[in-house]
Amino acid sequence: MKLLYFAWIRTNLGVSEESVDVPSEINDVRALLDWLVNRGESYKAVFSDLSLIRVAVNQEYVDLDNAITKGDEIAFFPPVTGG
Amino acid sequence: MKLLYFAWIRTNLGVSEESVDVPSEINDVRALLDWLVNRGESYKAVFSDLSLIRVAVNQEYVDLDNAITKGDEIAFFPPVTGG
Amino acid sequence: MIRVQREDFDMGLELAKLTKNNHKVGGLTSFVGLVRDIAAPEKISSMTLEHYPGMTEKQLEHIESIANQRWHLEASLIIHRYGKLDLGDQIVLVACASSHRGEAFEACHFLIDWLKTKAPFWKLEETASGSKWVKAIDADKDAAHRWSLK
Amino acid sequence: MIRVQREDFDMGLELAKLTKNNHKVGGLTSFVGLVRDIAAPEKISSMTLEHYPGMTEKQLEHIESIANQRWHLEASLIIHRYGKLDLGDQIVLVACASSHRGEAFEACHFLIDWLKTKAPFWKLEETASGSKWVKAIDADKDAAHRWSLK
Repeated sequence: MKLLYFAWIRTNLGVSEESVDVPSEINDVRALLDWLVNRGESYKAVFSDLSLIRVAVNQEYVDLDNAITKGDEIAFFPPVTGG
Repeated sequence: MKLLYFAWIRTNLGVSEESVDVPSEINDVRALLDWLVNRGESYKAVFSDLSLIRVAVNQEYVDLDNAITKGDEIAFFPPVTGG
Repeated sequence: MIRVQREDFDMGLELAKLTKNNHKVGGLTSFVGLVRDIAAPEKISSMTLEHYPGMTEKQLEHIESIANQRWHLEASLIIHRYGKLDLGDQIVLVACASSHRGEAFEACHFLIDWLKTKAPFWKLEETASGSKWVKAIDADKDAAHRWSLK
Repeated sequence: MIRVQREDFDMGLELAKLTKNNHKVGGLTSFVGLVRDIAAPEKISSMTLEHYPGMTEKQLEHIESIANQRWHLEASLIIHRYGKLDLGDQIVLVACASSHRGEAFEACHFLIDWLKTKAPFWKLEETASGSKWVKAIDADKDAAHRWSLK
């Protein structure tokens, strides 16, 4: 599973992209987030307020209960500010 | 009094601009129009349907009951189609 | 700023000038009207725009000042051409710059809607079978009207 | 057509290309977003736009296809830049050409409103006292929302 981080999520984590092997029971975005916050303080801090986080699976916006599988590209980013 | 005609009013009259001396009792646009239609068939035809005519006195839109005086520039034209 | 001219204009250049060195401008909305093939089923070959010199400038300045009273604009521009124009030629440019895009959009839309019913220009279409003065359309009147109702 | 690029664009050129030889186009509405001085009271010195390559293009294409379903457009264009930009620089160009100006205005306004809430771009402002990620504003969400309510 490929994880991407953008904007302050990227800078706060100090990571822009990583490949992770998650346990097979992690099958939706919410479960993935629960798993991620146990990886360290920076993850815990970044994902403490999910209202600030947007999620895309394979480059499409999804909700937290969206199913995920091994080969997915999952991106976490704040609300967008382009234009 | 200076009269200006534009678009099909100009082409139908065959006149773009003329100076006229009108009797002193002609003191609003409506009276001027009544006077003008007696100047010939082309005037009568052009001003037969006043819903098709717009009037400006000294380059400002006015209604038919707008007062006019000797030195005025009075323009007659159809609804505008620019832009 | 308003300009009435026979010559074509360079839209990119005009818009760049409009916002140059004004760092409060966040958005610039513009509209260009082009000569389109409206004389269906006949093709129009060209068009001549007549106007009322003097009154045209007054009306455009008046319309522009209303827009500037109604919306908070950093800059505004109206350029309207007259004379002979070919298919695809630029007729009019309206542009509004503002800190916020909503104001720029509304003011620009207002300007072109009002201009269409107030600025003394008349289009004469030339087709293979002769010339014809374009008729004013009710849709333009309605479009202008909605700005007074708000 | 959509484009995501680091380079600046020539607005006049892009718009001329968009309507070239299409004589059904009567009106072209466009919007340019510029880097403005929003970090008051501090002056921003520059800005960096981060984006999500791949998803950005997908989102812009999606938004553009919705506009083309909803309005009758002869042509549409979105150009969005990323990377380092200075005060006054062009960020984004949205343009819609149509036979009728109402459609061009609405579609263009829709595109920039939706783009502001959906296209994965993030602004990092650089001021004398450091860098700061720009916060999304509710006004943008509201602006996008009104298009779904119609």
